[in-house]
Amino acid sequence: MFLVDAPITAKREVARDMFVITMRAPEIAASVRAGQFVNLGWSSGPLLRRPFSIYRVDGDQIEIVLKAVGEGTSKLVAMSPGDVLSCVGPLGHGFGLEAGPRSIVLVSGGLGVAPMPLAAREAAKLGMRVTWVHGARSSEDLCTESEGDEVIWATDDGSQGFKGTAVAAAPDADLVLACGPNRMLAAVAGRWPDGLVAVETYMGCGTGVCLGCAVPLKRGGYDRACKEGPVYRAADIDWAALPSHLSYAVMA
Amino acid sequence: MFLVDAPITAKREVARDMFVITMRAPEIAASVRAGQFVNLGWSSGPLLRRPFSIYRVDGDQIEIVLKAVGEGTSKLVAMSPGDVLSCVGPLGHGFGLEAGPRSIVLVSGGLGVAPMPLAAREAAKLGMRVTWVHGARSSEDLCTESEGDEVIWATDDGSQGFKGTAVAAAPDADLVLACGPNRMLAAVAGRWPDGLVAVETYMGCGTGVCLGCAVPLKRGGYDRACKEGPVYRAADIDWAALPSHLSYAVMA
Amino acid sequence: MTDLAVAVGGTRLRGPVLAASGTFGYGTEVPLLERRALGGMVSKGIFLRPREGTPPPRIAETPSGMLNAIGLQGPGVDALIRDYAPSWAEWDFPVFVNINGESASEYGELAARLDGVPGVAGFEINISCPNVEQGGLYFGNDPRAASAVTEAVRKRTSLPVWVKLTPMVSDIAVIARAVEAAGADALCAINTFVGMSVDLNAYKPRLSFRTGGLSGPAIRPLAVHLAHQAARAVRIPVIGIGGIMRAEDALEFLVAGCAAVQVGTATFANPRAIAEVHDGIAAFLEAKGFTSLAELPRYLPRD
Amino acid sequence: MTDLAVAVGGTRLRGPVLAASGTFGYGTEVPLLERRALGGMVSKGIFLRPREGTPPPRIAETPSGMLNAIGLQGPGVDALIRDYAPSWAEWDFPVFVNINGESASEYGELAARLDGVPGVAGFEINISCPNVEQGGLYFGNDPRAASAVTEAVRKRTSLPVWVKLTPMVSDIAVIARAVEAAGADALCAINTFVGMSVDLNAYKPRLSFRTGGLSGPAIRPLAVHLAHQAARAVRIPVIGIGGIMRAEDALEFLVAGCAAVQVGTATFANPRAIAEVHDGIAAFLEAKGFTSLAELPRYLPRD
Ligand SMILES: Cc1cc2nc3c(=O)[nH]c(=O)nc-3n(C[C@H](O)[C@H](O)[C@H](O)COP(=O)(O)OP(=O)(O)OC[C@H]3O[C@@H](n4cnc5c(N)ncnc54)[C@H](O)[C@@H]3O)c2cc1C
Ligand SMILES: Cc1cc2nc3c(=O)[nH]c(=O)nc-3n(C[C@H](O)[C@H](O)[C@H](O)COP(=O)(O)OP(=O)(O)OC[C@H]3O[C@@H](n4cnc5c(N)ncnc54)[C@H](O)[C@@H]3O)c2cc1C
Ligand SMILES: Cc1cc2nc3c(=O)[nH]c(=O)nc-3n(C[C@H](O)[C@H](O)[C@H](O)COP(=O)(O)O)c2cc1C
Ligand SMILES: Cc1cc2nc3c(=O)[nH]c(=O)nc-3n(C[C@H](O)[C@H](O)[C@H](O)COP(=O)(O)O)c2cc1C
Ligand code: FES
Ligand code: FES
Repeated sequence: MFLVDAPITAKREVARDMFVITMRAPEIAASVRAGQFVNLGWSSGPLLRRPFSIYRVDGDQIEIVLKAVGEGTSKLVAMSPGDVLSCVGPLGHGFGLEAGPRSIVLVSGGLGVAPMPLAAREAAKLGMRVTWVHGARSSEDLCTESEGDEVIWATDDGSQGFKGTAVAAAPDADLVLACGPNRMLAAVAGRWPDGLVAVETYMGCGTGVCLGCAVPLKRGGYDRACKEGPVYRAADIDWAALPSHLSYAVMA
Repeated sequence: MFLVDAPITAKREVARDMFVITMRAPEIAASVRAGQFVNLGWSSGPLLRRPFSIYRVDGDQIEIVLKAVGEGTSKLVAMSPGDVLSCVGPLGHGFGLEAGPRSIVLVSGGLGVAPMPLAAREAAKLGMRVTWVHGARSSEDLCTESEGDEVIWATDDGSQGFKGTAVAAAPDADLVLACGPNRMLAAVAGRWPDGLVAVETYMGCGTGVCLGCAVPLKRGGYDRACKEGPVYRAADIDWAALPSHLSYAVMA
Repeated sequence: MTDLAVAVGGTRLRGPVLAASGTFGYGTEVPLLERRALGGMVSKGIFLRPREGTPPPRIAETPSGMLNAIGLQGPGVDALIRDYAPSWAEWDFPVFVNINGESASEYGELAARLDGVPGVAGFEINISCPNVEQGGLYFGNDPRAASAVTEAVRKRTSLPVWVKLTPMVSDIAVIARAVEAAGADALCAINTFVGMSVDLNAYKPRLSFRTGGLSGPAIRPLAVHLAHQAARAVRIPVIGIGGIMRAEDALEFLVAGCAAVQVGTATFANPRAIAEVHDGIAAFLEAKGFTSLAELPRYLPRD
Repeated sequence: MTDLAVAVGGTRLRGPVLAASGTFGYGTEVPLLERRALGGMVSKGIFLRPREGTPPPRIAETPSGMLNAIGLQGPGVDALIRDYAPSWAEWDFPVFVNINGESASEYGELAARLDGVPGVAGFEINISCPNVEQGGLYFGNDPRAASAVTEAVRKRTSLPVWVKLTPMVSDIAVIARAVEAAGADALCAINTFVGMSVDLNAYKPRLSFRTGGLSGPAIRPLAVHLAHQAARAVRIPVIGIGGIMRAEDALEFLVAGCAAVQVGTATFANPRAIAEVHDGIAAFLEAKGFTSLAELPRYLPRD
């Protein structure tokens, strides 16, 4: 884990109100795995850092994708190249992809697009056939930066691609990864109990010491989204007990 | 009194670490009198506004002069043209100059320079002969933007003009105005009991409702720097009871 | 237009947002005030006799908050009746007088003097000021003393009597029930928390009174909890106070069971705070499809 | 080099900055830690038996602060002795165990089990956790209960016993004197304040436990005051806790009469916080011309 002062080098809008922020963080760029996240702070920012999945890596640069859903993200999307972010990461356990499966489906909703580009690349490197199914409310909300051998769009209003949810639009495969509103992930768990899902919780420390990011488990008890997670086997999570009102859900 | 969103239009350094910030505030520019102040706030600023004397007026623009002495002033001096300040003012009673006196001496130390340019102009308009005596630690700390018929510099180390305090360097006159460290103003009170001094206190509201800006009076009791003040007859203040550790004092 | 009117312990307020005592003076010199949005005001704490208050410094800023030790400086009740009440009588919103004393009988005496004075709509008994040597807080954290003061006032006036509680207690419900039983028409929760800030140059407290009362957003989560505890403990209305800067903050108190709110420190930072909170509450209710404040869902489990 | 060593209730610490319980886990997985700057640590609160803790959400942010309701999730004392104490025994700073129970005898039992375990330097009795149904806070605001717990622990161990006080009392001095009399070697002031934050979409508290403990800079002025009150009330050392982000904040507690400090929430925002506070204290003392922490002027009027 590293603590880096990461200067913002670029910012682009990839869908309505959805932005990608690029920053220079060499140590993190060199070591991150798909599904891991960084915890961001900045001067005059809120007291607690804000966790964001790493969206893409390019040389010594990392990217995150976000929307303004509250105080912190509003300030983040208002920042410009040159501004510096204090960046802790890479954090958590990612999807941990290994050779074996021949086909993989990435299912993402709204901001759940975040961990997928890295996952697509890792999967491709491991020789898997990659299908990415991405859903959003409507075409304007759809981030169309895509990776993989096949890409399927889904929109609630049918304004682009399949009319309906990404889960409904997705084919089966040897391995399924999913990220998005916790409510969507619960649906994923129903269809693919062995699917790997990246969940969202509130976080205090992001480093495993505060127990603030409790994820309720089917077998009882909780573990830590920032340490054992944020990626879990879909069937292992007690979805009824996991708050589903977090911002991915709010925005997706 | 007005509440204006005042865009910063210019910033210049007038002495070591001492900056003048210019902002557009038409209503305030049109109505301010020498010795009055504005109370400034800004998004992501501290909870309480920060009070600053109005340094100069030019058309629909007003100026303040300041140094970074703490959290708020550090953020202010870091701002740039285009940034917007929420500006309440003009506040307090100024020097209230009226025709009569033939000669006037303005005595300022360090940041106490702040209210003097306006005072010099008002006095000149009223036909007074204006002598401005301004003191600082050394020549680098001396703000040399000057007004008046005669200007006398004083530095503690003698690196420019008179070696010693502004009070020691000042001649007598029909009327004396002073602003600077409360300690310096106490000395003014000793030499010119009828002199008019602009004092500094902590402020809560800046508008007379909180009683936070108490100025201890010789006759007993307190009144409000933001309302009856910040200008007082030097001899009316109980100098022993007035905190002398505020930032003018810290910096002068 | 969404209906924001509320009845608080007998008094009908056109809106749920009041100006908090000590942050509004006597209401006579408040700048940039938008009257329409003001449900009512509570005047600066008054004693029978004039009080000088504490020496400066009286204020220190802290993270998201401020400490104050004004020491209830004021002109005394005669000057209040002479200089301020007459203008209150002209206004279209009720003015409550924040009354203070060093003994239960002094509180009663004050109420008697003010009862029936045109312009005085009712009383807010301050048994929670942390910045006076005698009285103040002492009455606030002892249920017997608190109800004695309340009774003393209740006996001497037919006007609405509100009691302002201190947060410096181990169980606010006990005090709340005590003053309800003693005849209070409403509770105001809460006054400031006692705090200290140290000057590292002088190696002593920043405030000359050593300690001061902490107000502002820093205390809001504590104030919401205490107002909620009080609301659960009594049947009379509770007015929530503490760190309200925006409409969302006021709505937290209202959802937590408060009938109305008071805004203080926020007005120092933003002279338009009260109007913005009032209008923001209306906008929130409208957006949620409610036609009146009464329809706002409350979270008030009785246990 | 400025000498920052302090002796706190028998234990010699190489520096006055400790890691606060619950914000440092068991010290085994703390990232980017600079050991040299750590005076010592207090482990996450433990019970005799394993505890699941409270359902999420467990955390909510507030102005300059955060609410937490973890509910003392933990593996129980056996796992602590098996999995963590061995590594503590290797470290060059003392580890205090934050002990919790639902009865005085449970606290005593815990102390007995841990007494003599290599790696356990002493105890911090937690009678101030706001996030458990039984015990916790209850012991903290009743002087009799507080001293009963302290005695129960004192009887079962010869190791240093610290008692962590709650701010939710009307007079902290009373509790402080009670636990001093019961044999505490030091006091830790303070634990979190009970607060509530309301979710305006769900019309209920943000935290599943309804309330949580408020920590962070928002509470610092309150914590400095309470630590100061405790320090004035007793002869044993007081460890100041609450909202320390920078060296200046720690120095406020030290000047106000504390022997040492604990840093908690700050480490979430800044993993280097403890080292920065430690080094900043040294730099401050140096700049003021002091050669050791002992020379720092204290403001501690005895009255
Ligand atoms: C492991 C992980 C990875 C994440 N990756 C991304 C990402 O790639 N892109 C993205 O846009 N968002 C991501 N999030 C969510 C993001 O952290 C929150 O949206 C952000 O913290 C909100 O901060 P805010 O100040 O804008 O919102 P706030 O003003 O704090 O609150 C607004 C809403 O945001 C949610 N929220 C607030 N704080 C958190 C928090 N710490 N964790 C989760 N939800 C919170 C709440 O639902 C709240 O109602 C991720 C969260 C986690 C835990
Ligand atoms: C009527 C009036 C006019 C003023 N005019 C000027 C001016 O023209 N130029 C200028 O540079 N300064 C002026 N000041 C002082 C200025 O307001 C303070 O320096 C400023 O508020 C400090 O804010 P800060 O956040 O930087 O300091 P903080 O971080 O808040 O504290 C740093 C130091 O500044 C002092 N201070 C803090 N807040 C205040 C306050 N509200 N009032 C007074 N002192 C305070 C304290 O001594 C403190 O130790 C004036 C003050 C008053 C009351
Ligand atoms: C400067 C100042 C003066 C105050 N004076 C009084 C007072 O005279 N009587 C009283 O009951 N409360 C007084 N209070 C407390 C406020 O009425 C209010 O209870 C407290 O500030 C919390 O609300 P806020 O956070 O919105 O300011 C005062 C508060 C401040 C900041
Ligand atoms: C997430 C979290 C968990 C905590 N757990 C404990 C605990 O187990 N035992 C305890 O005595 N205090 C606990 N505390 C309180 C802290 O030790 C400390 O007293 C409090 O947070 C104030 O200090 P701070 O503002 O520096 O965080 C916890 C605090 C936080 C934020
Ligand atoms: S966020 Fe602190 S343990 Fe996960
Ligand atoms: S600053 Fe509030 S009365 Fe002067």
